[in-house]
Amino acid sequence: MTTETLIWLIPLPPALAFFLIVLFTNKNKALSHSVGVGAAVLSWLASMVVFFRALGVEHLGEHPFVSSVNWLPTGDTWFKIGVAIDPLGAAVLFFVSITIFMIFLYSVGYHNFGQPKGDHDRAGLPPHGATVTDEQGHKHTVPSVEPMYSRFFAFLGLFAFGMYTLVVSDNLLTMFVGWEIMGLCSYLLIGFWYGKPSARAAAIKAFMTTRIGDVFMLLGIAFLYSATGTLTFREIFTEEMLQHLVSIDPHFLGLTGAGLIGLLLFIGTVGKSAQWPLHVWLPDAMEGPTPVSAMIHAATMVSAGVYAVIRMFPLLSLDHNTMTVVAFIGTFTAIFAATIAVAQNDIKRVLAYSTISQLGFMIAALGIGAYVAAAFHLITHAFFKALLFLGSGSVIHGMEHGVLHTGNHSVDPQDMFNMGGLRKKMPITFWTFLIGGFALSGFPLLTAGFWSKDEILADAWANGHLVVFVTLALAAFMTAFYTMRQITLTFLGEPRTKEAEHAQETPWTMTVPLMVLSVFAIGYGWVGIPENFLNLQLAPSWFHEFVGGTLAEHPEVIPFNPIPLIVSLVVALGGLLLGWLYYRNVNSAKEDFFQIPLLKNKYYFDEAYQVVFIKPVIWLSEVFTYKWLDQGLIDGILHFFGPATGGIGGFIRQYIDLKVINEFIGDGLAAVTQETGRTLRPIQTGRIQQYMMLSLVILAVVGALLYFMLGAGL
Amino acid sequence: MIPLSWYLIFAAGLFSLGLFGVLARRNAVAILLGVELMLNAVNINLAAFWRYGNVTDMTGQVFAIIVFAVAAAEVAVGLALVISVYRSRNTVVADEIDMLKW
Amino acid sequence: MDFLKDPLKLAADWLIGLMTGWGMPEGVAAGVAAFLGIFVLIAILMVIDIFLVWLERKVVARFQDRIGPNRLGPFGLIQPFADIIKLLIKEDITPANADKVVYNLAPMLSMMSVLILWAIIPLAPSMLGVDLNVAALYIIATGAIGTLSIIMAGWSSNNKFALLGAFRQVAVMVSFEIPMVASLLIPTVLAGSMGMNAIIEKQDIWFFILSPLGALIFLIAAIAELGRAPFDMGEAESELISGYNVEYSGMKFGMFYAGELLHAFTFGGFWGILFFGGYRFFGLEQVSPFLSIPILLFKAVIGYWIIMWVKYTMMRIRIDHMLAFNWKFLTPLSFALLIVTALVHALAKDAALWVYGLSMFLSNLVLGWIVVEFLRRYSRAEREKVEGPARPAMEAAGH
Amino acid sequence: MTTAQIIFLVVAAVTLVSAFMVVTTRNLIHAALWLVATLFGVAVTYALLNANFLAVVQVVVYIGAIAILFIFAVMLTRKEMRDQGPQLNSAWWISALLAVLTFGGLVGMLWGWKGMDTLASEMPVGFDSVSALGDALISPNAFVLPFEVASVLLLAALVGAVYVAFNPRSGDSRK
Amino acid sequence: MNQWLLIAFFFIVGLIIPVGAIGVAAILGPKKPNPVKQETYECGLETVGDSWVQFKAQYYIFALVFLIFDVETVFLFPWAVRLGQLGLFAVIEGIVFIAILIAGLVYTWRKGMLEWA
Repeated sequence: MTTETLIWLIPLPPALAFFLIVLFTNKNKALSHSVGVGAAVLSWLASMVVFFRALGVEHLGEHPFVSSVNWLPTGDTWFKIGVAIDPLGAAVLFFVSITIFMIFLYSVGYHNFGQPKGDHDRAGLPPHGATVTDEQGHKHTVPSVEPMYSRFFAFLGLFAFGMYTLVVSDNLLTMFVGWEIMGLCSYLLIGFWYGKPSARAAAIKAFMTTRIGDVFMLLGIAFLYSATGTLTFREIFTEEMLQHLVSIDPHFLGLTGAGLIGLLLFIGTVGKSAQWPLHVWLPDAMEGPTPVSAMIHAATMVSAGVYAVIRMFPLLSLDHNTMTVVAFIGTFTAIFAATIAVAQNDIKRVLAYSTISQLGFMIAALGIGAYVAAAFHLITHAFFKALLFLGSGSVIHGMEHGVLHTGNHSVDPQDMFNMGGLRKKMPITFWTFLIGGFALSGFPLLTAGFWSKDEILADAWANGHLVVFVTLALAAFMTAFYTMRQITLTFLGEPRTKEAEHAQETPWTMTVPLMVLSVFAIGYGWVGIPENFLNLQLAPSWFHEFVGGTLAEHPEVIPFNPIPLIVSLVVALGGLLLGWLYYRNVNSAKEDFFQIPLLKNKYYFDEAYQVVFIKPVIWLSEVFTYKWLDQGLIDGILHFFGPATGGIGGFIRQYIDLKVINEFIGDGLAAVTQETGRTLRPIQTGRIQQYMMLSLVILAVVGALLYFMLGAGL
Repeated sequence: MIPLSWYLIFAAGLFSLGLFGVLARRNAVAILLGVELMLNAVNINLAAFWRYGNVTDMTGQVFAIIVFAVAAAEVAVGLALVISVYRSRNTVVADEIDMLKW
Repeated sequence: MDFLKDPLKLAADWLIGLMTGWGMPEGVAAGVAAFLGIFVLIAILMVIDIFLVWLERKVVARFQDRIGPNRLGPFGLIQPFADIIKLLIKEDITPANADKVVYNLAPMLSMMSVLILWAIIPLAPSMLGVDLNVAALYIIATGAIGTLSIIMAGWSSNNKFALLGAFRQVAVMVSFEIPMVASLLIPTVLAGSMGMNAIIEKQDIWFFILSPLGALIFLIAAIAELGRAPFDMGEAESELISGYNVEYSGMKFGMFYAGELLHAFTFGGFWGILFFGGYRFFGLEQVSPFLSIPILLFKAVIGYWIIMWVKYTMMRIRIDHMLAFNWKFLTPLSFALLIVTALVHALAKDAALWVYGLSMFLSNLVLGWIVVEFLRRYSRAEREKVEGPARPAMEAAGH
Repeated sequence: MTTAQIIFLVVAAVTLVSAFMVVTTRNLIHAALWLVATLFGVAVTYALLNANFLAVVQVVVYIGAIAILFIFAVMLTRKEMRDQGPQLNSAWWISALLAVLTFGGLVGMLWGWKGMDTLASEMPVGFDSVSALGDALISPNAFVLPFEVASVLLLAALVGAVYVAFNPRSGDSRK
Repeated sequence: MNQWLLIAFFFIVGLIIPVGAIGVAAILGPKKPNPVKQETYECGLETVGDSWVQFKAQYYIFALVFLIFDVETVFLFPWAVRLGQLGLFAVIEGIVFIAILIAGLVYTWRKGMLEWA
């Protein structure tokens, strides 16, 4: 089996799983989840094989694994689509396959496979537990299995298929196809528990905001295609094609052709990776089940956005304005999201905002040209963010045990202030969550987070982007602070509520993925250690060599500089220390200083958007088009015509039909004919001689007439 | 010699007398008499036109003979009708034979 | 211009020469000469008419085995003249409220209709009144005028019997006119022309030989046309007191009587002309008119003799039988005969003369035989209807 | 004025007078007889026109048959022999006017006609009008069809007249 | 023209003779009219009923049939005259002509119109 065919086959198993589950096995839960997990395993194995083969190839960048096929006849040429694995693709493929496999495994446990059916669980609502009588006749409620269990795995399969196509595709179009499938799956999975109105609203919100971004991306793709005539990366990133793109002047904000295309594609990513203007959907997306949040809203989908920008980096880097825009949006989102994360109480919302800020970091890195750093941070972030989310999932799962145990459903299992002291109840979750947290906040030397964030800060410093450096450092400090806040509130200290006391550790299917991911959260960092770190030549910076190869000209290694290192150390450790110190004795939301309403309500962006966009649109559709245009104008016209025609018809009937035709012509004519008949009747006297006389008279008259009319020609 | 006009005028005179007879007489049989006069006038015309035209072309005379036949048929049927009306209505006066009055 | 050959022409020229001498223009002179010629002819006729009266009464007497008028003059020759003088001086009575004009006009018309007949009779090859090419129809025309005079007489004399008699007579005359016309058609067919002269010239073989049946039909029809003998419905003394001329007396009656006699004589002459070759007698007529006239008169007298013979031997036939005889027997027969003669004539006219003559004669013979056969069967049926089937029974009885 | 013209004028005058009498006499039999006189006048006109056959046929058919038929018809249709009441109907003066108008119209039209004063051409010598007429009537390419149709016409007239006048259903035919 | 002139003379002479005779008789004969003499003669009896007695329909029938056959014969004369020259076809025409009219006669015969009584 050549690598190319193998690459073609990677996305296939999840798609097959989706169809199998939907069409055949959705009745049997065990069969469905085994099909799903099996598909994930297959894709994972294929990816690993491809990955290690890619590692084995020298200078993969010059001659990546490529296979393309004629798909659409466009006149005399064919539009070609295909698959390609270059160093960047291989790296991303590696982390995507692992995370997808872990999430499939995790979902089995999360949806309480093997638990009894819920007493009054309805499809579309989260399971409310089932009352079970054990051998001693005690009645106690146990978490019930998810009613729509196989449906969840089907959607996951579809989502995996979307992600894989995006990663392996060698052109923008199939990438966009994968992009759209993931958008659909995010809608389906966020709105998984469609019974809850908030879930439904969140799904629609997610779908609409990403949709806005996708439109601009499509514009970009169209413009690119019209300009170059092809969408395959290899053909676009040739030297003369790029020059050609730069030479085009779209007369738009002084951007060059390449710049405009890059900007349009970047706006797509802003939507997808929830950057600043279009970030509102990600926190609401937490409505979905935790594996969804983990997979979609931490590891794969949002990183897909960044992957797209990295892929298009050679195009973006041509235009300075676009780079500045990207950098600005990245840095601003980082600091902005970090400030909000500090004020959140829901354990998943904190992580959501931290994801947004970390993505901001990557986009900022790309903005300042740190291509390899961004890629490296993308991969490491995927690992530890997935770990954190799954950890929070198991914490919530434990808390649900407590809620079911106490039966008091008013306690929100996700609110951190209801937890506390869970390290004793859930040790594995506690340790893995701790590793994740330290990776996120960039605990020096040990965690992967440190290396990737340090890379970015080093690049920022090296290339003189001081403003970016300072804001990113501040953002890093706040990240460390709210991470520590989260850890202390949930795990350290004493349990603040009875439910917290009864929380139990989650089953193995949930804790094993946590452990695997924590290994990567630490191990993967060492891959990227720069050669000249402290000029100790600790490691040959494989990552830099490997991923850098994708670009045409290899990015040069930045010289070692102690200042960014020191700053990152200070920031990381300071944030952690302060967080722990402050939140040790904070036991309720009111005592928390940082519960500033502004931050708590996410700078009122949702309300702003509601007012600025949604209300006018609703108003536009509801009031304007419906009320005025549709009902007022069109119906008005019809209503006008209806009675008008009725009126006209009535008029015609009344005056023309009745009066004229019936009376005047109908009866009138009849009367006239009768009258003439009566007057003419006496002529028929029966006397034959009178007839003769009459005919003679007429003959004479006509004769005379003819004679005179025809002239005396006779 | 006699010009053609004399014959035609003579025939016209006979014709109008016949016409007067037809229109004015009360007795149905008398009406038929009038008709006979008119037919004779026509015959005179035919003979005159034969004589004053190409004599070898006998069409005029043939027409005259046919008119004889027609006149004979007409009188036969006419008088038969009058007789049958007389026998059923006991009147021959034209004005009283107005059964076809409306 | 030998006198024997053409005396008439001679006389005429002489007369015209005389008159032109008197200053009369040529045309008028010719006119007057012709008029005088006609007057002389008619005068001779009247004389013959008077003689006929005598002849009639003599012959009738002989038939009835008596002598007839012999007192006045030798063999009673003066008797007719005495009658005429009697008629002249007799008062003629006009019946009350009779229609004067029509009453007086009737006798004149009846006499005239007979006299004008002689216009077309060819006395000699060159001597004849008028060589009219529609002579045959002329005969019928004069017949029509005769009929009209009878009606006028009947209607104007304001007498029931006169009227009835007249209309019966007219009905009979009218009915028998059809067979006569048909029989007249036969010589026309044979001769190929209606003119009397032409018919006589064509009679190399007497038409009587070619179509004896036609001659017979003509004779019967003529007798009926005259209203004599078996068909004399008009003046049937016993029933209708001599029919239409009942109210007439004096010379008007004389006119009727003389007219009738002359009419009979004329038709005898026509019979001779049409079927017996007229003035032809094996070429004698070419000699001189003086010979052809006696031949013609002789044939006329023979014809008249036969008519008289029939009159005084046959009894009168009832009117419905008479009419039935005509319409149901004579008319169909005459038309059948006409068709047969036409066919045979058309077929055989180019053949040799004797073949032509023989075929015509035979066709007539055959038709006659068929008719007789048809009559015999019809009469037997009638007798059986009356007497019942007696006769065969008698034969059966071996008698 | 040649003799022919004089004769014509006399004959025309006689015919017109008798025609007038036909139309105006009260006694129908007289009218019939006057008709005979008119017909005789017309016959003479034919003679003047050298139409021998027509003249004789006129006498034979009209005087011989139609006049008699008229007289019989008159006899048949009169309860009493005498006529009563005026012979002309009330509107006789209109018909008189119309007749005069027609006569005036006809003459007027004739007056305008250019062929008015053609003179009679000399009769061709040896021309037998009867045989020519025979040819015209009989020979296939001339008027043979009217000849046959005339017989049908006469048949129709005969059957019609007999049926109408003496059909047992319409009154007693023997009356 | 002169043919008809002679015939006219015949007519004139034909009229003169009877007129002359009747005129002479009228002149010579006595004229003593008296009512008795002028009564219509009914074998000496008084006249009974009106003289114009109602008429029998038969007369009209015979006149009618006579008229039709008279006109037929008029048609037949030209046929008879030209029969010799035109040959068989003319004969057949004539025969058809006569046959049609004989049909008329047969019709009247079957209808029983020819009986006198």
